[in-house]
Amino acid sequence: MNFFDQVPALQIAVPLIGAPVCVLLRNGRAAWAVTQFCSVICTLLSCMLVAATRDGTVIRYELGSWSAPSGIEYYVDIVNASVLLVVSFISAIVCLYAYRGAEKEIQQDKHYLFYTGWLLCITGLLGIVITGDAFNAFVFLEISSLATYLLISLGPDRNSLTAAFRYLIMGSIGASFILIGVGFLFAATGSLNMADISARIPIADSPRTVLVAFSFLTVGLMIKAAIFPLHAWLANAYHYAPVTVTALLSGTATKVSLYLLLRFFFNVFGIQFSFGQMLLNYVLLPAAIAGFVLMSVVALYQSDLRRMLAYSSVAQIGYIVAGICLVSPLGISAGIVHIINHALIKSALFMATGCIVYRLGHAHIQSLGGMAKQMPITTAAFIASGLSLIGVPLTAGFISKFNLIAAMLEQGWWIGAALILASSLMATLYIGRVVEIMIFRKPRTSTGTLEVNEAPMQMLIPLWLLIALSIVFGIFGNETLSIASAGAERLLTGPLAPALVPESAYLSTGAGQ
Amino acid sequence: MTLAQPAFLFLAAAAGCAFIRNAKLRALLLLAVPCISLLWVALLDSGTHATVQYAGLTLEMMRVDGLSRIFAIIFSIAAGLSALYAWHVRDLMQQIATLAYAGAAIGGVFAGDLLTLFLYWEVTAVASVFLIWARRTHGAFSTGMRYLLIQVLSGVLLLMGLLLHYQDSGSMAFTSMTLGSIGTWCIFIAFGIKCAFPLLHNWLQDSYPAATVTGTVVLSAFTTKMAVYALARGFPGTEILVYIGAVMTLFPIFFAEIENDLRRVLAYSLNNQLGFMVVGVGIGTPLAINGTAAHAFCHILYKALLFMSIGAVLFRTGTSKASELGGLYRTMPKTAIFCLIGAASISAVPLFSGFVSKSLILSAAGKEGYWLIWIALLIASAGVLSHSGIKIPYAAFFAKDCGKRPAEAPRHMLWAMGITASLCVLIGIFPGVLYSLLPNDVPYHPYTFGHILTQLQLLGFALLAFVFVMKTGLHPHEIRAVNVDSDWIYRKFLPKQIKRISPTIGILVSLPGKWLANAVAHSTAQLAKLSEPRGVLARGWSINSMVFILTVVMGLVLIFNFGKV
Amino acid sequence: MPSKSNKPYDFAAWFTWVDNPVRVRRVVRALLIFCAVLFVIDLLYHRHAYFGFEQSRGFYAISGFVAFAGIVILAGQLRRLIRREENYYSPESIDGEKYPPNELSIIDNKQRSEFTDSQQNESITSRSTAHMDQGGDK
Amino acid sequence: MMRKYQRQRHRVLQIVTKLLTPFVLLFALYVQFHGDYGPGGGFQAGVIFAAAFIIHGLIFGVDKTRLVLSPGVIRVLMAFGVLLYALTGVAGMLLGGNFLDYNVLAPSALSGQHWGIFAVELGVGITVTSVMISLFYSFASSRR
Repeated sequence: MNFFDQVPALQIAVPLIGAPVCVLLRNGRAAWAVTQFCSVICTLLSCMLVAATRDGTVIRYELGSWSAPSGIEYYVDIVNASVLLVVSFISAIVCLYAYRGAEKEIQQDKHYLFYTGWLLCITGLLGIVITGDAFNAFVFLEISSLATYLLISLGPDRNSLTAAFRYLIMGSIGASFILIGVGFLFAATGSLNMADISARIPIADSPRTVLVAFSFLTVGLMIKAAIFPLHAWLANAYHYAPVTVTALLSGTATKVSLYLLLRFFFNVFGIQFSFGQMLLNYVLLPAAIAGFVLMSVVALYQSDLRRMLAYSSVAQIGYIVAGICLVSPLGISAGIVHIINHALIKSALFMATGCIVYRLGHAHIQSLGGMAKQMPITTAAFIASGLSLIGVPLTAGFISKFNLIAAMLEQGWWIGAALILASSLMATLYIGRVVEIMIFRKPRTSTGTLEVNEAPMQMLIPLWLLIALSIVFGIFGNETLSIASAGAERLLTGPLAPALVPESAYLSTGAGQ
Repeated sequence: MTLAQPAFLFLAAAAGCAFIRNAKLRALLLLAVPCISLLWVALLDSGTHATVQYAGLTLEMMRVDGLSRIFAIIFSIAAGLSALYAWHVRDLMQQIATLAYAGAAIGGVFAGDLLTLFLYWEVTAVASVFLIWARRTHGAFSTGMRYLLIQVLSGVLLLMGLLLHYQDSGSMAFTSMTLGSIGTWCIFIAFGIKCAFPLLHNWLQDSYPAATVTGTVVLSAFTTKMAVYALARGFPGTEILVYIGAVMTLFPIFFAEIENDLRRVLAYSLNNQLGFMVVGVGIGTPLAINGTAAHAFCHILYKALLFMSIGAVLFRTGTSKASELGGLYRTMPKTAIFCLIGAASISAVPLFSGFVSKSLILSAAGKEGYWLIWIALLIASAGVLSHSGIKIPYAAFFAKDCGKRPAEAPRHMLWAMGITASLCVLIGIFPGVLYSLLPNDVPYHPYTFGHILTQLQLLGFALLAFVFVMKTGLHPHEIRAVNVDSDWIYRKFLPKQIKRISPTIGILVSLPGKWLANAVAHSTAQLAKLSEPRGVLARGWSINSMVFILTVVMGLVLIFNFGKV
Repeated sequence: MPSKSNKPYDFAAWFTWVDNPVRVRRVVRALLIFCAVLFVIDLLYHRHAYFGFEQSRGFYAISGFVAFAGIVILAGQLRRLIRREENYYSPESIDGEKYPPNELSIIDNKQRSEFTDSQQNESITSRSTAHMDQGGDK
Repeated sequence: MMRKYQRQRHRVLQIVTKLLTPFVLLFALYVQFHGDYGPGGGFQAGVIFAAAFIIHGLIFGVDKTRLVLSPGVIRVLMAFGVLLYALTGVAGMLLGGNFLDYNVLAPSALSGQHWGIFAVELGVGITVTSVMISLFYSFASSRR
C-alpha cells in the first residue's frame, strides 16, 4: 500500500497511540517528548494533505475498508486540510512552548496526565475535522471535549475546577444537541455519512425532521464555537485554565467547531437550505455582530489580561461568523482566512500572556508596569501580536479584516462594515491600554521595580515563531488567501457527493465500531 | 532591489534599533538614516518604481513625481533635524517610534495606490502615539488614547472609503478624485481628520502639548503634512477645501491668542498654517499646488524650530506655560534668537522662509478671484504674527521676568535649532532653491517691491497694534487656565449626559416592568457598566442563566425555522 | 562666580534693551517712524493688485492694524466664554499635571542669576564682576 | 476472623459477594468473547467486569479492592487497552490494508475479521474496565 494513501488515518492514529504511551511512560518529560513528536508528525501529515488537496482534489479514506455510506469515511478537501494544518501546527508550537510553560502551572506528578489529555484533545479535534461521518464527528467531539475538561481542571487556580465544571455542563449540552441533531438527521435520511446525507436531504420524507435536526445542530455548534450569546463558558475556561492550555484551545477548539458549522451549513444542508429558507441570517448574523461589538466593549473593561483576550476571542469569532453569513465567495474566504489567522494571533497572544504569568504569577493588567524593562522580548511579542489582532497593515490580522470589510461592502452591508471598523477601533484601545502600561508605567511594587527576568528561551522561541509566521502571512497574504478562496469555492459548490448513492447500496444502520 | 525604498530603510532601522543596546549608537542611527534617505530621495528618478501583488491587488508601492519628492525631502530633513534635537534621548521606545513614524510618513507620500497609503496611514497613527505615551503620566495616557482612537478612526474611514471607491471605480490608484460617492467622502473625511479640519481638529491641540519635549517636534512634522499631501494628491481643486481652509486659518488664531500652554499655542498655530495649505489645495491651480507644497516645506522647518525652542525651554524649566515663563533671554539667548527667527519665518517677514511660500498661496487666491478668502488669509496673517510671531517669543523670553534662570539649551539642541534656523533664512534669501523643487513649473518672484512693501506695511502696522494693545492693557494676560474647544463635547458634555440620562431612562421604562427597565437602561446607557469586570456581560454567568439563554436562542432558531415552512 | 563669565560673546546682551523702558520707548518710536515711511511710500507707489479694494491707499497698513487689534480684543472676549480652571477636564489631565522631571534636565543657572534689570551695559566686559542680585527672584 | 470480616453488619453481603464475583467475571468474559458472534462486546463486558470490582469495593472497602487491583495497574491497563485498539488498526495498515482493516490480518478475510474484532473488542473491554474502576476509585477516595 502506498504510504500516502494512509495519511488521513495516520493523522488520527498518531496522537491516538501517543496518548496511552504517555500514560504508560508516567514521566512528564518523556510524555512531553511524545506529544511533541506526535504533533510534529501530525503537522507534517497535514502539510501533505494540504499540498495534495490544493488543486481541488478530494481524498476519501475508508476506515477498515468498509465502503462509504455504511462505514466511516475520512473526507479531506482543501477546507478541512487547512483546518487540520492549523490545529496540528498550533499544537506543535504550543507544545514546544509547554516544555517550560506548563512546568509551573501544573503539578509535576500530573504532567504525564496533562500531555495525555493534550494528545487526546488533539486526536478529537483532528478527528472532528477529518471525518466525513456525522456520528463519528460527534464521537470525536466528545473525546476532545472530555480531554479539554481535564486540561482546564488542571489549572493552578481553585476556580479552574469550577470553570471546567461549567464548561462541562455547557459542553455536554452542546454535544447532546449535536447528537440529537445527528439523530434527527438519521431519522430523516437514514444515513450518517455526511455526503450521503447531503444527497438525501432534498428527497427526505419529512422536511420538518430535517429542520429540527438543523436547529439542534446549529445551536449545539454555536455553544461549542462560543458564538455570542452562548459564549459565557469561554471566559472562565480561558481565564482559569493553565495558560498553555488556553493558548492551545484558543487556536484550535473553537476553530474546529466553526469548521464543523461551515461543513454542515454548506455541504450537508446546502446553502439554499441553510441560508435561504432557514432565515439563519436572523439568528446567526445578529448574534455575530452583537458579539463582536459587545464583546469588544467588554474586553475593554477587563482587569485581567487572560479574560480580556478571552472576550476578544469571542469578538473575533463574531467576525468569522459574520464572514460566513455573507454566503459569498469573498465572505467565506475571509472567514476561513480569519480562522487561520486568528488561531495564530490569539495563540501567540496567550503564549505571551503565559510568559508573563510564568514570571509574575498573574496577569493583572494594572500590575504590568515596567514590563518592557524587565521582559522586553515578551513585551515586543505582545505588541507584535496585538497589532495583528487590531489588524494593522502588514500583519495577518489586516488580511482578514480587509477581506471581511471588502466582502461586507460587496454585499452592500454598510453598517456591518462600519461596526467591524468600530470593533477594531475598540481592539486598538484594549490592546493599546495594555501596551501603554507595559511600556510606560512604573511597576506597582513597593520597591518600584519589577523583580522578574525575561521568560525562558524555550517559551520565547515558539512564541516568536508564531509571530513571524503571522507577519509572513500578513506580508504574503496571497498564499493563505488562495487556500481560503479554494476552500470557499469548495464550500459553495454544495453537497459533498456528486451523485446520490443508490438506496440498494445502503447496507444497514450503524456507523461506529 | 526594485522594492527598496526609503520608507523601508526607516522601518528596518526601527526594527534594528530594538537590538542595539547602546543608546548613543541608536541616536546615531536615528541621525544617519534620514541623511541616507535624503540622498536617496534626491537621486530617485520620477516614475513608478515598485509594483507588488498583495491580497489579490496590484499595489504601486513607489511613485515618484514632483509632489511626492518635495514632501519626501522635507520629511527626511525634518526626521534628521528632530533626531539631532533628540540626541540626548535614551528612551528606546521613542527612538523606535520616531524612526517608524518618519518612515511611514515618507512611505505614505510615495504611495501610488490607496491601500499602500492606508498601510502607512495606520503605521503613522500607531507609531506616533508612543511619542505621547512616552511622557509616562496619567494625563499623557488618556490623551494618547484619545489621539490613537481618532487617528485609527481616520484610518478605518480611509479603509472603508478606499474599498467603496474600489467598488465604484474598479481602481485602487491614488490619483485625483472627485467628491460625490460615499467612498470618496469617506476618504475625504479620513484625510480631513489627519489634516485637522475644523471640528475634527481637537486631537492636534490635545496631543501635541502632551508629547515629550522631543516627541512634539517629531509629531509636528509628519501627520498633518502627510494629510496635506494626500489632499493635494487626491482632491486638488475641490472647491469646498477653499472654505474649509479659510475657516481653519481663522478660528485657531483666537484660541492661540488666549492659550496659556505655549506648545498648545503652537499647535493652534500649526492648525492655522494648515489652513493656508488647504486653501492652496482647494484652489488647485498649478501655482496654488506649488504654494501648498512650498508652504508645507517651509512650515515644517519653522514650526519645528518653534517647537524646538519652546521644547528647550520646557527641557530646562519644566514648564511651557506662558504664565510661568518670561525673561528667559537672560540665560537662554541663543534659544531666544532661534525662536525669533522661527517667529519671523512664520510671520512671513521678508527674507525669511514664510514670506516666499505664503505669498504663493495668497497670489493664487488673488489670481483666481477668491476675494473673501484672500481677505481671510490676510487677517489670518496678522493673526499669525500675533500668536506665533509675537506671543511665543515674547511670553517665553521677554515679557516680565519670571525669575527663572535656566541654563542655555544643550549643545545638540542648539545645533538642531541653528541648522533649522539657517535653513529658514536661506530659503527666505534664496527662494529659487525651494522653487526648483516644486511640482509644477510656474515662474514666481516673491521679491517684488510692491510685495515687500505691502508685507512690511502689514507687519509694521500689526506691530504697532501690538504696542497699542499692550499700552492700553487690552492684551489678554497670561493666566493659568485651559480654554475649552469643541473637544468639550466629547470630553465633558457627552460623558455627563450619558451619566444623567441613564437613570431617567431607567425610570421611564420602569412602568412596563422592572426587569425590562433594567434591561433597557443597561443596554442603552450603561454598556460600560455592563462591561466592567463585575458587569453583567463580563462576569461569569451562572449555569442557570447560560442555559436560559441557550433555551431562548434555541427557541428563536426554531421559531425562525418553522415560521417559514 | 565670575569665573564662568569669560565667554567669548553673550547674545543676551542683544536683548537687554527690552527691560529698559527708556530704550523700549526709543524702539517704539523707531517703529512709528518706520511705519510712517512705509505709509508714505504706499501713497506714492502704484502697486499691482488683484482686487480693487486692495488698490486703495494704505489698505495693508490699516488692515494690518485693525486685524491685529481686532483679533487680540476679540480673543480677550472669547476667553470670558471658554476659560476654565486648569484641571477642568480631569485633575489628571496634562493641563494640570507637572511635566515629569526625570525626562528633563532642569538647570537653574545660579551663576547667571546675577543678571539683573540694573544691568544696562551691553558690553560683554561689564558682566565680568559680581553684581548684587536684585531682580533674580522676584 | 475479626480481621477478615470487620464490618459484622455486612457479613451476608460479604459472603454473597465473594461467591458471586467469580461468576460475574466469568459472565463478563463470556459477553466479551461472544461479542463478535452475538450480542455483546467490549463496552458491555468492560462494564460488567468493572462491576465485579466495584461491588467488591462497596462491600469490602476501597482499600481492599486497591490491594487486588492497584491504581497503577489500572493506569497501565487503561493505556494498554487503547494501544491494543490503535495498534490493531495500525497493524492492518502495515499489512497493506486501511486503518482498522481486519481482512489483511490473517491469510483469509474471514479469520482476519475474526482476529481483528477480537483484538479490538479486547482493547475496548480492557479500557472500559479500567476507566470504570479508576472512576470508582477516584470518587470513592474523594469522599473520604
